[in-house]
Amino acid sequence: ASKLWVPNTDFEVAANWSQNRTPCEGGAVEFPANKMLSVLVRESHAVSDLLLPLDGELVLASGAGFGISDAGSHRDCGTGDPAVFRDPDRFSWYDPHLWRSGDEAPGLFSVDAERVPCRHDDVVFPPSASFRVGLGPGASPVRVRSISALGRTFTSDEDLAAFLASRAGRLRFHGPGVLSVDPEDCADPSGCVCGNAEAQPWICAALLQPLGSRCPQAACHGALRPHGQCCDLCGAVVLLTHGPAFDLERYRARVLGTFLGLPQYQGLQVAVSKVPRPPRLREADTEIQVVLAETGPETGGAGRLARALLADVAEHGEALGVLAVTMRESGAHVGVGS
Amino acid sequence: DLQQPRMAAERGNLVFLTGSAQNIEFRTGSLGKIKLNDEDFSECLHQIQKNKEDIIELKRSTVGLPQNISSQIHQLNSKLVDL
Amino acid sequence: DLQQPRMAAERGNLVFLTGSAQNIEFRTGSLGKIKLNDEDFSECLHQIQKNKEDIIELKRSTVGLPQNISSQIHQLNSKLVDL
Amino acid sequence: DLQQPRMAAERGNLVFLTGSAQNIEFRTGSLGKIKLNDEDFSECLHQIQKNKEDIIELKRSTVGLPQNISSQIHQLNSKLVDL
Repeated sequence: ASKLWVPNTDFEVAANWSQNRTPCEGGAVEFPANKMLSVLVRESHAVSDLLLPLDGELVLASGAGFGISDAGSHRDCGTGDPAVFRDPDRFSWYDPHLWRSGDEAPGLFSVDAERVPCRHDDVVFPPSASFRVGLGPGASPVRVRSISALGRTFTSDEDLAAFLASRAGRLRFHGPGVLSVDPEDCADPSGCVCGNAEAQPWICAALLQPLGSRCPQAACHGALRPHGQCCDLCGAVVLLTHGPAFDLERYRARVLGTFLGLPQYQGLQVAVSKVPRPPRLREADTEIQVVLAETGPETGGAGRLARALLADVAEHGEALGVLAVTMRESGAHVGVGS
Repeated sequence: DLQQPRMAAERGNLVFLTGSAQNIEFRTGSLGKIKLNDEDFSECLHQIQKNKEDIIELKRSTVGLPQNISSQIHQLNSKLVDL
Repeated sequence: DLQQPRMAAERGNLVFLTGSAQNIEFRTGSLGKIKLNDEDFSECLHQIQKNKEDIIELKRSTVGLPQNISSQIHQLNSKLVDL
Repeated sequence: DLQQPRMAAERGNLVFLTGSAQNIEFRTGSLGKIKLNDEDFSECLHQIQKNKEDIIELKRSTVGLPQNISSQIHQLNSKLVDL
Protein backbone atom coordinates (compact mmCIF):
# COMPACT_ATOMS: atom_id res chain seq x y z
CA ALA A 1 0.00 0.00 0.00
CA SER A 2 1.10 3.57 -0.44
CA LYS A 3 0.82 6.59 1.83
CA LEU A 4 0.80 10.11 0.43
CA TRP A 5 2.10 13.12 2.33
CA VAL A 6 -0.65 15.73 2.25
CA PRO A 7 0.57 19.13 3.53
CA ASN A 8 2.93 21.30 1.55
CA THR A 9 4.98 24.45 1.93
CA ASP A 10 3.79 26.06 -1.30
CA PHE A 11 3.76 29.86 -1.44
CA GLU A 12 0.18 30.07 -2.69
CA VAL A 13 -1.39 28.02 0.12
CA ALA A 14 -3.22 30.29 2.58
CA ALA A 15 -2.69 27.91 5.53
CA ASN A 16 1.06 28.42 5.24
CA TRP A 17 0.77 32.10 6.19
CA SER A 18 0.10 33.85 9.44
CA GLN A 19 -3.52 35.05 9.51
CA ASN A 20 -4.33 32.21 7.13
CA ARG A 21 -4.07 34.23 3.93
CA THR A 22 -1.48 34.62 1.22
CA PRO A 23 0.49 37.89 1.07
CA CYS A 24 -1.50 40.70 -0.43
CA GLU A 25 -0.28 42.10 -3.73
CA GLY A 26 2.44 44.66 -3.19
CA GLY A 27 2.88 43.84 0.49
CA ALA A 28 5.91 42.79 2.51
CA VAL A 29 6.71 39.10 2.91
CA GLU A 30 8.81 37.51 5.60
CA PHE A 31 10.20 34.02 6.05
CA PRO A 32 11.40 33.06 9.54
CA ALA A 33 15.16 33.57 9.75
CA ASN A 34 16.17 30.27 11.26
CA LYS A 35 13.80 27.79 9.66
CA MET A 36 15.19 25.77 6.78
CA LEU A 37 12.68 25.18 4.04
CA SER A 38 11.97 24.86 0.35
CA VAL A 39 8.97 26.79 -0.98
CA LEU A 40 7.43 26.26 -4.39
CA VAL A 41 6.16 29.42 -6.06
CA ARG A 42 3.64 28.73 -8.81
CA GLU A 43 2.46 32.20 -9.74
CA SER A 44 3.66 35.73 -10.19
CA HIS A 45 3.48 38.01 -7.16
CA ALA A 46 4.12 41.67 -6.49
CA VAL A 47 5.95 42.39 -3.26
CA SER A 48 7.49 45.46 -1.71
CA ASP A 49 9.92 43.55 0.43
CA LEU A 50 10.83 39.90 0.77
CA LEU A 51 12.93 38.62 3.63
CA LEU A 52 14.41 35.21 2.94
CA PRO A 53 15.41 32.66 5.56
CA LEU A 54 19.12 32.30 6.24
CA ASP A 55 18.93 28.79 4.78
CA GLY A 56 16.18 28.00 2.34
CA GLU A 57 14.98 28.39 -1.17
CA LEU A 58 12.14 29.66 -3.28
CA VAL A 59 11.68 27.37 -6.27
CA LEU A 60 10.08 29.08 -9.24
CA ALA A 61 7.67 27.09 -11.41
CA SER A 62 7.53 28.19 -15.01
CA GLY A 63 5.88 31.60 -15.19
CA ALA A 64 6.31 32.23 -11.48
CA GLY A 65 8.24 35.20 -10.20
CA PHE A 66 8.29 38.33 -8.12
CA GLY A 67 7.64 41.84 -9.29
CA ILE A 68 8.57 44.73 -7.12
CA SER A 69 6.46 47.69 -6.12
CA ASP A 70 7.17 50.29 -3.51
CA ALA A 71 5.37 49.90 -0.19
CA GLY A 72 1.99 51.55 -0.10
CA SER A 73 1.47 51.49 -3.83
CA HIS A 74 -1.31 48.92 -3.46
CA ARG A 75 -4.30 50.25 -1.55
CA ASP A 76 -5.58 46.88 -0.39
CA CYS A 77 -2.49 46.13 1.68
CA GLY A 78 -3.68 48.09 4.68
CA THR A 79 -1.17 48.94 7.35
CA GLY A 80 1.58 46.97 5.70
CA ASP A 81 2.40 44.43 8.36
CA PRO A 82 4.42 41.76 6.58
CA ALA A 83 2.84 38.45 5.75
CA VAL A 84 4.84 35.92 7.76
CA PHE A 85 5.32 32.35 6.57
CA ARG A 86 4.27 29.93 9.30
CA ASP A 87 6.77 27.66 11.02
CA PRO A 88 7.55 24.94 8.45
CA ASP A 89 8.71 22.63 11.25
CA ARG A 90 5.14 22.10 12.46
CA PHE A 91 4.53 19.05 10.25
CA SER A 92 5.32 15.74 11.97
CA TRP A 93 5.78 12.39 10.27
CA TYR A 94 3.76 10.86 13.13
CA ASP A 95 0.68 13.03 12.59
CA PRO A 96 -2.09 10.84 11.12
CA HIS A 97 -3.84 13.96 9.78
CA LEU A 98 -0.98 14.54 7.35
CA TRP A 99 -1.18 11.25 5.44
CA ARG A 100 -3.61 9.92 2.90
CA SER A 101 -3.84 6.26 2.02
CA GLY A 102 -3.25 5.47 -1.63
CA ASP A 103 -5.99 2.83 -1.66
CA GLU A 104 -8.88 4.53 0.04
CA ALA A 105 -12.32 3.16 -0.72
CA PRO A 106 -15.71 4.39 0.44
CA GLY A 107 -16.52 2.86 3.80
CA LEU A 108 -12.94 1.88 4.59
CA PHE A 109 -10.75 3.56 7.20
CA SER A 110 -7.55 2.80 9.08
CA VAL A 111 -6.99 2.81 12.82
CA ASP A 112 -4.88 5.81 13.84
CA ALA A 113 -1.55 3.96 14.10
CA GLU A 114 -2.01 2.63 10.57
CA ARG A 115 -2.80 6.05 9.07
CA VAL A 116 0.92 6.78 9.46
CA PRO A 117 3.14 4.78 7.04
CA CYS A 118 3.56 1.13 8.03
CA ARG A 119 6.55 -1.16 7.65
CA HIS A 120 5.54 -2.36 4.14
CA ASP A 121 4.14 0.94 2.81
CA ASP A 122 5.51 2.93 -0.09
CA VAL A 123 5.75 6.54 1.04
CA VAL A 124 5.15 9.25 -1.55
CA PHE A 125 5.92 12.95 -1.26
CA PRO A 126 4.17 14.36 -4.33
CA PRO A 127 6.75 15.83 -6.70
CA SER A 128 4.41 18.66 -7.61
CA ALA A 129 4.62 20.38 -4.22
CA SER A 130 7.24 21.56 -1.76
CA PHE A 131 7.20 20.04 1.71
CA ARG A 132 8.97 19.75 5.03
CA VAL A 133 8.59 16.92 7.50
CA GLY A 134 9.85 16.41 11.04
CA LEU A 135 11.09 12.89 11.72
CA GLY A 136 10.30 12.89 15.41
CA PRO A 137 12.39 12.17 18.48
CA GLY A 138 14.37 9.28 17.03
CA ALA A 139 13.49 6.79 19.75
CA SER A 140 13.29 4.07 17.12
CA PRO A 141 13.89 4.23 13.38
CA VAL A 142 10.96 4.75 11.05
CA ARG A 143 10.90 1.75 8.71
CA VAL A 144 9.01 1.72 5.42
CA ARG A 145 9.29 -0.13 2.11
CA SER A 146 10.29 2.83 -0.06
CA ILE A 147 10.28 6.62 -0.13
CA SER A 148 9.59 8.76 -3.18
CA ALA A 149 10.60 12.40 -3.07
CA LEU A 150 11.49 14.98 -5.72
CA GLY A 151 10.58 12.42 -8.36
CA ARG A 152 13.13 9.86 -7.10
CA THR A 153 12.30 6.60 -5.35
CA PHE A 154 14.65 5.42 -2.63
CA THR A 155 14.74 1.69 -1.87
CA SER A 156 18.16 1.42 -0.26
CA ASP A 157 19.34 2.93 3.00
CA GLU A 158 22.55 4.06 1.30
CA ASP A 159 20.77 6.12 -1.38
CA LEU A 160 18.27 7.43 1.14
CA ALA A 161 20.99 8.50 3.57
CA ALA A 162 22.85 10.31 0.79
CA PHE A 163 19.67 12.15 -0.16
CA LEU A 164 18.82 13.06 3.44
CA ALA A 165 22.32 14.44 3.94
CA SER A 166 22.19 16.48 0.74
CA ARG A 167 21.05 20.07 0.76
CA ALA A 168 17.80 19.09 -0.97
CA GLY A 169 17.22 16.49 1.75
CA ARG A 170 18.09 18.76 4.64
CA LEU A 171 15.67 21.41 3.36
CA ARG A 172 12.84 18.85 3.54
CA PHE A 173 13.57 16.42 6.40
CA HIS A 174 14.61 17.42 9.89
CA GLY A 175 14.85 16.19 13.43
CA PRO A 176 16.77 13.42 15.16
CA GLY A 177 14.49 10.68 13.81
CA VAL A 178 15.97 8.05 11.53
CA LEU A 179 14.37 6.90 8.27
CA SER A 180 15.09 3.45 6.97
CA VAL A 181 13.84 1.62 3.87
CA ASP A 182 13.66 -2.09 3.20
CA PRO A 183 12.18 -3.01 -0.18
CA GLU A 184 10.92 -6.34 1.09
CA ASP A 185 7.23 -6.86 0.32
CA CYS A 186 4.71 -8.23 2.71
CA ALA A 187 4.89 -11.83 1.44
CA ASP A 188 2.21 -13.22 3.76
CA PRO A 189 -1.26 -13.37 2.10
CA SER A 190 -2.78 -13.21 5.58
CA GLY A 191 -1.32 -9.72 5.90
CA CYS A 192 1.48 -8.12 7.88
CA VAL A 193 1.25 -6.06 11.03
CA CYS A 194 1.77 -2.34 10.51
CA GLY A 195 4.66 -2.13 12.95
CA ASN A 196 3.78 1.24 14.47
CA ALA A 197 3.00 -0.04 17.98
CA GLU A 198 6.17 1.47 19.43
CA ALA A 199 5.45 4.79 17.76
CA GLN A 200 1.85 4.95 18.94
CA PRO A 201 2.52 7.37 21.83
CA TRP A 202 3.89 9.93 19.35
CA ILE A 203 1.17 9.21 16.82
CA CYS A 204 -1.54 9.79 19.43
CA ALA A 205 0.24 12.87 20.79
CA ALA A 206 0.34 14.39 17.28
CA LEU A 207 -3.26 13.39 16.61
CA LEU A 208 -4.59 14.90 19.83
CA GLN A 209 -2.39 17.99 19.93
CA PRO A 210 -5.02 20.20 18.23
CA LEU A 211 -7.61 18.88 20.74
CA GLY A 212 -5.63 19.92 23.78
CA SER A 213 -4.04 16.47 24.04
CA ARG A 214 -7.26 14.86 25.30
CA CYS A 215 -9.56 12.39 23.64
CA PRO A 216 -13.05 13.70 22.93
CA GLN A 217 -15.75 11.98 24.96
CA ALA A 218 -17.14 8.99 23.03
CA ALA A 219 -20.83 9.29 22.23
CA CYS A 220 -21.73 5.91 23.69
CA HIS A 221 -21.57 3.88 26.86
CA GLY A 222 -18.98 1.11 26.99
CA ALA A 223 -16.93 2.62 24.15
CA LEU A 224 -14.24 0.43 22.61
CA ARG A 225 -10.52 1.06 22.15
CA PRO A 226 -9.37 -1.08 19.20
CA HIS A 227 -5.72 -1.92 18.81
CA GLY A 228 -3.91 1.02 17.14
CA GLN A 229 -6.66 3.52 17.88
CA CYS A 230 -5.85 6.55 20.05
CA CYS A 231 -9.32 7.18 21.48
CA ASP A 232 -12.44 5.18 22.29
CA LEU A 233 -15.01 4.73 19.58
CA CYS A 234 -18.57 3.50 19.25
CA GLY A 235 -19.32 0.39 17.23
CA ALA A 236 -17.97 -3.13 17.32
CA VAL A 237 -14.70 -5.00 17.05
CA VAL A 238 -14.45 -8.48 15.53
CA LEU A 239 -11.26 -10.48 16.13
CA LEU A 240 -10.43 -13.39 13.84
CA THR A 241 -7.91 -16.13 14.55
CA HIS A 242 -6.51 -16.86 11.10
CA GLY A 243 -5.18 -20.08 9.63
CA PRO A 244 -2.72 -20.51 6.76
CA ALA A 245 -5.48 -20.14 4.12
CA PHE A 246 -6.56 -16.70 5.28
CA ASP A 247 -6.13 -13.87 2.71
CA LEU A 248 -6.45 -10.37 4.16
CA GLU A 249 -7.14 -8.56 0.88
CA ARG A 250 -9.78 -11.06 -0.10
CA TYR A 251 -11.47 -10.87 3.29
CA ARG A 252 -11.46 -7.06 3.27
CA ALA A 253 -13.03 -7.12 -0.21
CA ARG A 254 -15.62 -9.61 1.06
CA VAL A 255 -16.60 -7.40 4.01
CA LEU A 256 -16.80 -4.41 1.70
CA GLY A 257 -18.58 -6.07 -1.21
CA THR A 258 -20.88 -8.58 0.49
CA PHE A 259 -21.89 -6.70 3.63
CA LEU A 260 -21.04 -3.01 3.85
CA GLY A 261 -22.94 -2.08 0.69
CA LEU A 262 -26.22 -3.31 2.16
CA PRO A 263 -28.65 -0.53 3.14
CA GLN A 264 -28.80 -1.59 6.78
CA TYR A 265 -25.08 -0.93 7.21
CA GLN A 266 -25.01 2.57 5.77
CA GLY A 267 -23.01 5.03 7.84
CA LEU A 268 -20.62 2.36 9.08
CA GLN A 269 -16.87 2.55 8.53
CA VAL A 270 -14.73 -0.57 8.47
CA ALA A 271 -11.04 -1.09 9.19
CA VAL A 272 -9.54 -4.53 8.58
CA SER A 273 -5.90 -5.25 9.48
CA LYS A 274 -3.58 -7.73 11.11
CA VAL A 275 -2.58 -6.70 14.63
CA PRO A 276 -0.31 -8.19 17.31
CA ARG A 277 -2.18 -10.39 19.72
CA PRO A 278 -1.74 -9.68 23.42
CA PRO A 279 1.14 -11.90 24.58
CA ARG A 280 -0.80 -13.81 27.22
CA LEU A 281 -2.84 -15.58 24.56
CA ARG A 282 -2.36 -18.96 22.90
CA GLU A 283 -0.24 -20.07 19.95
CA ALA A 284 -0.67 -17.40 17.24
CA ASP A 285 0.98 -14.03 17.93
CA THR A 286 -1.20 -12.09 15.49
CA GLU A 287 -4.91 -11.82 14.79
CA ILE A 288 -7.15 -10.02 12.32
CA GLN A 289 -8.96 -6.99 13.74
CA VAL A 290 -12.14 -5.81 12.07
CA VAL A 291 -13.25 -2.47 13.47
CA LEU A 292 -16.81 -1.40 12.71
CA ALA A 293 -17.20 2.26 13.59
CA GLU A 294 -20.51 4.06 13.80
CA THR A 295 -20.25 7.50 12.32
CA GLY A 296 -23.86 8.59 12.62
CA PRO A 297 -26.22 9.02 15.57
CA GLU A 298 -27.91 5.63 15.08
CA THR A 299 -26.63 2.70 17.11
CA GLY A 300 -26.79 -1.02 16.63
CA GLY A 301 -25.67 -1.24 13.00
CA ALA A 302 -22.11 -2.14 13.97
CA GLY A 303 -23.34 -4.88 16.30
CA ARG A 304 -25.61 -6.31 13.62
CA LEU A 305 -22.78 -6.31 11.06
CA ALA A 306 -20.44 -7.94 13.62
CA ARG A 307 -22.95 -10.72 14.19
CA ALA A 308 -23.38 -11.11 10.43
CA LEU A 309 -19.60 -11.52 10.12
CA LEU A 310 -19.68 -14.12 12.89
CA ALA A 311 -22.41 -16.01 11.09
CA ASP A 312 -20.39 -15.77 7.87
CA VAL A 313 -17.42 -17.35 9.63
CA ALA A 314 -19.64 -20.08 11.09
CA GLU A 315 -20.78 -20.93 7.58
CA HIS A 316 -17.62 -20.36 5.50
CA GLY A 317 -14.86 -20.36 8.13
CA GLU A 318 -12.87 -23.15 6.57
CA ALA A 319 -12.88 -21.60 3.10
CA LEU A 320 -11.99 -18.23 4.58
CA GLY A 321 -9.14 -19.65 6.63
CA VAL A 322 -10.65 -18.39 9.89
CA LEU A 323 -10.20 -20.68 12.87
CA ALA A 324 -12.02 -18.71 15.55
CA VAL A 325 -13.86 -15.44 15.98
CA THR A 326 -14.91 -13.15 18.84
CA MET A 327 -16.65 -9.80 19.00
CA ARG A 328 -17.15 -6.85 21.30
CA GLU A 329 -19.80 -4.17 21.00
CA SER A 330 -20.23 -0.75 22.59
CA GLY A 331 -23.42 0.17 24.40
CA ALA A 332 -26.19 2.68 23.93
CA HIS A 333 -25.50 6.25 22.87
CA VAL A 334 -24.91 8.76 25.59
CA GLY A 335 -27.95 10.96 26.06
CA VAL A 336 -30.31 8.61 24.24
CA GLY A 337 -33.32 7.87 26.41
CA SER A 338 -31.92 9.60 29.51
CA ASP B 1 2.31 45.83 -14.27
CA LEU B 2 4.77 44.55 -16.81
CA GLN B 3 6.87 47.68 -16.40
CA GLN B 4 7.76 46.78 -12.84
CA PRO B 5 11.16 45.25 -12.37
CA ARG B 6 10.80 41.58 -11.66
CA MET B 7 12.46 38.23 -11.34
CA ALA B 8 10.70 35.43 -13.18
CA ALA B 9 11.11 31.88 -14.42
CA GLU B 10 10.76 31.43 -18.15
CA ARG B 11 10.93 27.81 -19.32
CA GLY B 12 13.47 27.04 -16.64
CA ASN B 13 15.52 30.16 -17.26
CA LEU B 14 15.77 32.69 -14.46
CA VAL B 15 15.21 36.17 -15.82
CA PHE B 16 15.65 39.56 -14.20
CA LEU B 17 13.72 42.25 -16.03
CA THR B 18 13.21 45.97 -15.75
CA GLY B 19 10.97 48.39 -17.50
CA SER B 20 12.28 51.39 -19.24
CA ALA B 21 13.87 53.37 -16.41
CA GLN B 22 14.09 51.07 -13.39
CA ASN B 23 17.21 49.34 -12.19
CA ILE B 24 18.00 45.90 -10.84
CA GLU B 25 20.66 46.13 -8.18
CA PHE B 26 22.64 43.58 -6.21
CA ARG B 27 24.38 44.77 -3.09
CA THR B 28 26.50 42.90 -0.62
CA GLY B 29 28.02 44.23 2.56
CA SER B 30 31.59 45.43 2.47
CA LEU B 31 33.00 41.94 2.99
CA GLY B 32 30.60 40.16 0.67
CA LYS B 33 31.25 39.22 -2.92
CA ILE B 34 29.18 38.99 -6.05
CA LYS B 35 30.03 35.77 -7.85
CA LEU B 36 28.97 34.78 -11.35
CA ASN B 37 29.59 31.07 -11.90
CA ASP B 38 32.40 31.23 -9.36
CA GLU B 39 34.02 34.33 -10.84
CA ASP B 40 34.32 37.13 -8.34
CA PHE B 41 32.87 40.17 -10.08
CA SER B 42 35.14 42.61 -8.25
CA GLU B 43 38.15 40.76 -9.66
CA CYS B 44 36.72 41.09 -13.15
CA LEU B 45 36.29 44.78 -12.52
CA HIS B 46 39.81 44.99 -11.22
CA GLN B 47 41.20 43.28 -14.32
CA ILE B 48 39.20 45.56 -16.62
CA GLN B 49 40.60 48.56 -14.79
CA LYS B 50 44.12 47.17 -14.87
CA ASN B 51 43.82 46.51 -18.62
CA LYS B 52 42.65 50.08 -19.07
CA GLU B 53 45.63 51.46 -17.17
CA ASP B 54 48.07 49.22 -19.01
CA ILE B 55 46.68 50.45 -22.30
CA ILE B 56 47.11 54.07 -21.23
CA GLU B 57 50.68 53.28 -20.28
CA LEU B 58 51.32 51.50 -23.59
CA LYS B 59 49.86 54.42 -25.49
CA ARG B 60 52.06 56.84 -23.59
CA SER B 61 55.19 54.80 -24.29
CA THR B 62 54.42 54.44 -27.96
CA VAL B 63 53.03 57.90 -28.54
CA GLY B 64 55.00 59.89 -31.06
CA LEU B 65 56.17 56.69 -32.66
CA PRO B 66 56.07 57.54 -36.33
CA GLN B 67 53.75 55.16 -38.07
CA ASN B 68 56.46 54.28 -40.53
CA ILE B 69 59.56 53.80 -38.46
CA SER B 70 60.55 50.88 -40.56
CA SER B 71 60.38 52.85 -43.76
CA GLN B 72 62.29 55.74 -42.18
CA ILE B 73 65.04 53.42 -41.00
CA HIS B 74 65.10 51.93 -44.46
CA GLN B 75 65.46 55.41 -45.98
CA LEU B 76 68.28 56.26 -43.57
CA ASN B 77 70.07 53.08 -44.55
CA SER B 78 69.65 53.93 -48.23
CA LYS B 79 71.05 57.38 -47.72
CA LEU B 80 74.04 55.95 -45.87
CA VAL B 81 74.65 53.49 -48.64
CA ASP B 82 74.43 56.31 -51.17
CA LEU B 83 77.21 58.22 -49.43
CA ASP C 1 12.25 19.30 -9.59
CA LEU C 2 15.87 20.34 -9.39
CA GLN C 3 15.69 21.74 -12.90
CA GLN C 4 13.47 24.60 -11.81
CA PRO C 5 15.25 27.88 -11.14
CA ARG C 6 15.47 28.96 -7.55
CA MET C 7 16.39 31.85 -5.32
CA ALA C 8 18.14 30.29 -2.37
CA ALA C 9 19.83 31.36 0.82
CA GLU C 10 22.81 29.40 2.08
CA ARG C 11 23.98 30.53 5.50
CA GLY C 12 22.92 34.06 4.65
CA ASN C 13 24.43 34.03 1.19
CA LEU C 14 21.94 34.76 -1.57
CA VAL C 15 22.24 32.28 -4.44
CA PHE C 16 20.41 32.25 -7.74
CA LEU C 17 20.41 28.82 -9.35
CA THR C 18 19.24 27.23 -12.58
CA GLY C 19 19.28 23.69 -13.94
CA SER C 20 21.93 22.20 -16.15
CA ALA C 21 21.06 23.85 -19.47
CA GLN C 22 19.10 26.86 -18.29
CA ASN C 23 20.27 30.44 -18.31
CA ILE C 24 20.27 33.32 -15.89
CA GLU C 25 19.42 36.45 -17.83
CA PHE C 26 19.33 40.14 -17.04
CA ARG C 27 17.31 42.35 -19.34
CA THR C 28 16.82 46.03 -18.84
CA GLY C 29 14.80 48.55 -20.71
CA SER C 30 16.73 51.19 -22.54
CA LEU C 31 17.05 53.39 -19.48
CA GLY C 32 17.27 50.68 -16.84
CA LYS C 33 20.55 49.57 -15.36
CA ILE C 34 22.01 46.44 -13.87
CA LYS C 35 24.14 47.42 -10.91
CA LEU C 36 26.47 45.07 -9.09
CA ASN C 37 27.72 46.70 -5.91
CA ASP C 38 27.19 50.11 -7.48
CA GLU C 39 29.00 49.28 -10.69
CA ASP C 40 26.83 49.70 -13.77
CA PHE C 41 27.33 46.53 -15.71
CA SER C 42 26.83 48.21 -19.10
CA GLU C 43 29.79 50.48 -18.28
CA CYS C 44 31.90 47.41 -17.55
CA LEU C 45 30.90 45.98 -20.90
CA HIS C 46 31.65 49.30 -22.53
CA GLN C 47 35.10 49.44 -20.94
CA ILE C 48 35.88 45.87 -22.02
CA GLN C 49 34.92 46.81 -25.58
CA LYS C 50 36.91 50.04 -25.44
CA ASN C 51 39.97 48.17 -24.14
CA LYS C 52 39.60 45.71 -26.99
CA GLU C 53 39.45 48.50 -29.56
CA ASP C 54 42.38 50.36 -28.01
CA ILE C 55 44.41 47.18 -28.20
CA ILE C 56 43.54 46.75 -31.89
CA GLU C 57 44.60 50.33 -32.47
CA LEU C 58 47.85 49.85 -30.52
CA LYS C 59 48.59 46.68 -32.47
CA ARG C 60 47.97 48.49 -35.73
CA SER C 61 50.25 51.37 -34.80
CA THR C 62 53.04 49.12 -33.65
CA VAL C 63 52.67 46.54 -36.37
CA GLY C 64 55.69 46.40 -38.60
CA LEU C 65 57.84 47.72 -35.84
CA PRO C 66 60.97 45.69 -36.18
CA GLN C 67 61.68 43.94 -32.93
CA ASN C 68 65.16 45.38 -32.94
CA ILE C 69 64.65 49.06 -33.67
CA SER C 70 67.09 49.95 -30.96
CA SER C 71 69.79 47.79 -32.42
CA GLN C 72 69.13 49.13 -35.91
CA ILE C 73 69.36 52.70 -34.73
CA HIS C 74 72.53 51.76 -32.92
CA GLN C 75 73.92 50.28 -36.15
CA LEU C 76 73.00 53.42 -38.10
CA ASN C 77 74.81 55.52 -35.54
CA SER C 78 77.88 53.31 -35.76
CA LYS C 79 77.91 53.57 -39.53
CA LEU C 80 77.62 57.35 -39.31
CA VAL C 81 80.50 57.49 -36.87
CA ASP C 82 82.56 55.30 -39.17
CA LEU C 83 82.15 57.70 -42.06
CA ASP D 1 24.81 37.45 13.79
CA LEU D 2 23.72 36.84 10.23
CA GLN D 3 21.31 39.07 8.39
CA GLN D 4 18.58 37.60 6.24
CA PRO D 5 19.00 38.12 2.51
CA ARG D 6 16.37 40.43 1.19
CA MET D 7 14.63 41.50 -1.98
CA ALA D 8 13.31 45.03 -1.73
CA ALA D 9 11.88 47.92 -3.69
CA GLU D 10 13.67 51.25 -3.63
CA ARG D 11 11.90 53.95 -5.59
CA GLY D 12 10.74 51.40 -8.11
CA ASN D 13 14.09 49.70 -8.42
CA LEU D 14 14.48 46.01 -7.61
CA VAL D 15 17.24 45.56 -5.05
CA PHE D 16 18.76 42.36 -3.68
CA LEU D 17 20.71 42.71 -0.46
CA THR D 18 22.83 40.55 1.81
CA GLY D 19 24.49 41.08 5.16
CA SER D 20 27.96 42.43 5.67
CA ALA D 21 30.04 39.32 4.93
CA GLN D 22 27.60 37.37 2.80
CA ASN D 23 27.82 36.84 -0.93
CA ILE D 24 25.42 37.08 -3.81
CA GLU D 25 26.01 34.25 -6.25
CA PHE D 26 24.65 33.31 -9.64
CA ARG D 27 25.09 29.69 -10.65
CA THR D 28 23.97 27.95 -13.80
CA GLY D 29 24.49 24.33 -14.73
CA SER D 30 27.37 23.42 -16.98
CA LEU D 31 25.39 24.15 -20.15
CA GLY D 32 23.65 27.27 -18.87
CA LYS D 33 24.75 30.84 -19.48
CA ILE D 34 24.63 34.07 -17.57
CA LYS D 35 23.40 36.73 -19.98
CA LEU D 36 23.44 40.43 -19.36
CA ASN D 37 21.38 42.27 -21.95
CA ASP D 38 22.19 39.52 -24.43
CA GLU D 39 25.89 39.53 -23.59
CA ASP D 40 27.14 36.14 -22.45
CA PHE D 41 29.10 36.78 -19.27
CA SER D 42 31.58 33.99 -20.00
CA GLU D 43 32.39 35.78 -23.25
CA CYS D 44 32.97 38.99 -21.34
CA LEU D 45 35.34 37.09 -19.09
CA HIS D 46 37.00 35.63 -22.13
CA GLN D 47 37.41 39.08 -23.67
CA ILE D 48 38.87 40.47 -20.43
CA GLN D 49 41.37 37.61 -20.40
CA LYS D 50 42.17 38.07 -24.07
CA ASN D 51 42.69 41.80 -23.57
CA LYS D 52 45.05 41.01 -20.71
CA GLU D 53 47.07 38.62 -22.85
CA ASP D 54 47.17 41.02 -25.80
CA ILE D 55 48.50 43.70 -23.49
CA ILE D 56 51.23 41.38 -22.24
CA GLU D 57 52.15 40.62 -25.85
CA LEU D 58 52.14 44.30 -26.78
CA LYS D 59 54.34 45.12 -23.81
CA ARG D 60 56.75 42.39 -24.78
CA SER D 61 56.97 43.61 -28.38
CA THR D 62 57.49 47.22 -27.44
CA VAL D 63 59.81 46.62 -24.54
CA GLY D 64 63.25 48.11 -25.16
CA LEU D 65 61.78 50.64 -27.53
CA PRO D 66 63.59 53.81 -26.64
CA GLN D 67 61.14 56.38 -25.51
CA ASN D 68 62.52 58.82 -28.01
CA ILE D 69 62.81 56.89 -31.24
CA SER D 70 61.38 59.84 -33.12
CA SER D 71 63.96 62.21 -31.78
CA GLN D 72 66.75 59.72 -32.45
CA ILE D 73 65.66 59.26 -36.05
CA HIS D 74 65.47 63.01 -36.35
CA GLN D 75 69.02 63.31 -35.01
CA LEU D 76 70.26 60.68 -37.46
CA ASN D 77 68.65 62.57 -40.28
CA SER D 78 70.31 65.80 -39.13
CA LYS D 79 73.69 64.12 -38.96
CA LEU D 80 73.23 62.75 -42.47
CA VAL D 81 72.29 66.13 -43.77
CA ASP D 82 75.34 67.63 -42.05
CA LEU D 83 77.66 65.24 -43.88
